[in-house]
Amino acid sequence: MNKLITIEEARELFRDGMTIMSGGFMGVGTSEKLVSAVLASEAKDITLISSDTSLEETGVGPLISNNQVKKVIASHIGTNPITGKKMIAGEIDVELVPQGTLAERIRAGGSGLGGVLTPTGVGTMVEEGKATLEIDGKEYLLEKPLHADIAILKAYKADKAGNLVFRQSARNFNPIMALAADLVVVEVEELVEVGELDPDTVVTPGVLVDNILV
Amino acid sequence: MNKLITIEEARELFRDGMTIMSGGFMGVGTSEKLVSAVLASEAKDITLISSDTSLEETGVGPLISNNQVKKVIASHIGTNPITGKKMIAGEIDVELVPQGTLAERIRAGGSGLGGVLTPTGVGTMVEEGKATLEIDGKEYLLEKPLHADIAILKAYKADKAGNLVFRQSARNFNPIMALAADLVVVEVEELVEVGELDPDTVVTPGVLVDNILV
Amino acid sequence: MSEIMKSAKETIAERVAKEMRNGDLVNLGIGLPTLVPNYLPDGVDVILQSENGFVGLGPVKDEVSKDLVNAGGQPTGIRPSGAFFDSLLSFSLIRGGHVDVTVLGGLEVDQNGNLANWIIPGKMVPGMGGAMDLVTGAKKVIVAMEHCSKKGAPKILKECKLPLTGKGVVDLIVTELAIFRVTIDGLVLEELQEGVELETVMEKTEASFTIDSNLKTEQLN
Amino acid sequence: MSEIMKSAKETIAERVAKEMRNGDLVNLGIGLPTLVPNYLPDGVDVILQSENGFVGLGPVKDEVSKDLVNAGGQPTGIRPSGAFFDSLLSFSLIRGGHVDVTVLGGLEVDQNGNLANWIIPGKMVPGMGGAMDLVTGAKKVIVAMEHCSKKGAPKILKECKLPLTGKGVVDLIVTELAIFRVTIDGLVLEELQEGVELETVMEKTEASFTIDSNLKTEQLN
Repeated sequence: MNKLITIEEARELFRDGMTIMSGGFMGVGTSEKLVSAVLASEAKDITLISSDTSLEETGVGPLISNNQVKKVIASHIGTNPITGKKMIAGEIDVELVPQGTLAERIRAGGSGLGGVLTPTGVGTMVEEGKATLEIDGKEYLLEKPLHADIAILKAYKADKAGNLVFRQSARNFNPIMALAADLVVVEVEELVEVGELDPDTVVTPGVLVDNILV
Repeated sequence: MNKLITIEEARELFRDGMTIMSGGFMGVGTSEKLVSAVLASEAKDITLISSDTSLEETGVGPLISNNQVKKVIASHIGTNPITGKKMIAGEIDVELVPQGTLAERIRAGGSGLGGVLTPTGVGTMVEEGKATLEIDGKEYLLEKPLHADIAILKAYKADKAGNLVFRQSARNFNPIMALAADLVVVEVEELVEVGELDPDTVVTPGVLVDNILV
Repeated sequence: MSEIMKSAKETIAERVAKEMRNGDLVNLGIGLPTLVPNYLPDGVDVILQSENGFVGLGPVKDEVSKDLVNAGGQPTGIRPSGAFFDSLLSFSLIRGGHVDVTVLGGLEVDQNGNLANWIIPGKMVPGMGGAMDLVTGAKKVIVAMEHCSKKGAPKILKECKLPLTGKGVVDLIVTELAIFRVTIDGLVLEELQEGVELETVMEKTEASFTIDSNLKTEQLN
Repeated sequence: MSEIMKSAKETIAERVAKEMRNGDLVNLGIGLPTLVPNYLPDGVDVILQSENGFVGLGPVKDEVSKDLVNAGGQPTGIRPSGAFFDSLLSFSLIRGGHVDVTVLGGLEVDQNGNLANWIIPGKMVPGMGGAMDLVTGAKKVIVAMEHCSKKGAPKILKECKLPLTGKGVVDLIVTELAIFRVTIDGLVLEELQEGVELETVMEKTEASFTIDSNLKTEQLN
């Protein structure tokens, strides 16, 4: 099966109202090409799930400036002042999630788990509106799974079967999000033939990857 | 810090009543040397957490035959008839756990989570005695975390800092158990100098590994 | 292969193979289910998962590796497109709905889609291994088994008597006699295996079932 | 470095460095905490975690890599003994108690060990990033901050007024004036920084505290 797509085909994947997960931490490990495809698609009312909203001009930042996002689920928005301004103006709904909880919620969504029982956030604003459980004398928040229509990811290398390897700190949320979306699209820096990646060093198995953009 | 230990030093690590996790699936990825160290230690009343009890003569099998184990937490015991016989004779307590749930419980124990919310086992014997939660209309079992005093693991290569890589299907439970024990001891087939492993291909970071046995 | 020579197991495996779509991620239980790949239709290739930690299960190449076994603990191989991972990711794939089809044997199946295949109380207890996760998480659960026990007792029941592996999890039952689909309204007889008469199926099935309107009329006579 | 020239931040970082033990896995917050490694005592080496996905944080070597940044998004390096992983394992290390020490700045700390350092309502909201996980999961939580705000208001309070980052999570507070340990009975003044008088600390601290019996008597005069 041919998983390769062109940037033009990538543009056709996005629709109004979609939930999109984007890999990356401060833009490192975010697919610039797939962000540009979302921009070109002009899809509106996106729910964006991402570690942060990067800077204005990097990572997923441009999606915020381009008024395509109605809700952000992230652990940090402070480095992109546009996100904060739009939040205060009531133009974007922001759900702040502790970074470790964000990773766990995405994993739960992609792993068939009903939620995450985490001590993080107990006794803080994060607890508001959530169920808490006492287990063996300690209190935990029940955090709900996250799932997306599309995950836009960035990897270093892929083979044509979609097996992925990542480079340095650009790995971050990418492998987790590969589990948690109906459609997983990955921009890679280098595409190799099947058999060129050592199955022991593959981080994300190709069975999780639907489309590859070089 | 020197993490290398001898087989004689390894023997001194085990005590009566300890909870020991062992990596491996049907003996593949189980440390024969560390199993022999447990045998030599003559530690009794061990709680053993492992995927299975392998065959009589392979993997953790010999620990069962040697009357050192009072409780087994595993997903499968059928390939080692001694485990079944001892269970029926009341000499060993066996807690059978679905394999995916076992992996999640160990991960929860090593990741500070209060438990696992899994749909696996709902409506079966596995549900007995456990809390169930309905989350967004679906039922989940609350499965408790597992933690051990010692994890005995097997890796393919380590560097002297304890960074580990695994080979083929011998990886299985080893990386998960590295998170979930007070002391993590690893037998490796090959020890290399720091700098010889690519930090991108390390599976288990050395910060999780206390001792290395070559 | 001559139709006359085909065993019940081969008949079942061949029919199950028709359920596979090209590119499916498939997990096969031990025994009969492992025969399925032998019967894949032309143009259909599937990716096999081994729940002990890889996708791309294939035949042993060149030499046996001590570190490469299947979920039954037997030496196996991996295709060039395969990947290894830990037990955690393996069961994230299973429980998370990433496995398209699982094919498992059954001791008993009932008309509510319940499956029992992991324990016979009073006899030895093997353990559920990965079976409970598989029937809970795979998108499609196919039970591939002989229609009756060795003693001739029906295995498709009104209600399972043995402890369950999963509750309401089965999608399709394939035996050497017939194919049943599990729906919210109960079992539907979807197909008779070649040469099998409806009467035989009714006789050897304890469960209630309805007959699919598309069941070929020539099959019903 | 001349004592006279030492800034408050340097004094704090130097004292925090004494809390580190050889081989500790340490996570440092942005700002002041990043100065700590400059002051590690001889024979003490720590492993730094960057919560965006690696251990072995070190100086940039040879050339900058676009894919290698620290938790502040700045180019950084990795030691040969380091390892990269995903955000999931990164926070398993943090929440699972594998991080020995975390050092974070604070807006407010109170006598119950509560910490507030992530949000000032009505002003911009940066988000908690990894801070809530760090204070919940690290074995030892050190708050490294100047004793008072820029306006001179005490930051060590009876009760935090700002939204909390963590409840009852702080183990040690290190300022340029003093070191407080948080116990189940409240704050204990454990040490005065060199040249600082008890009176000054009492004046600039809103929280109630007791004085450790080991506090050097010469320090108390």
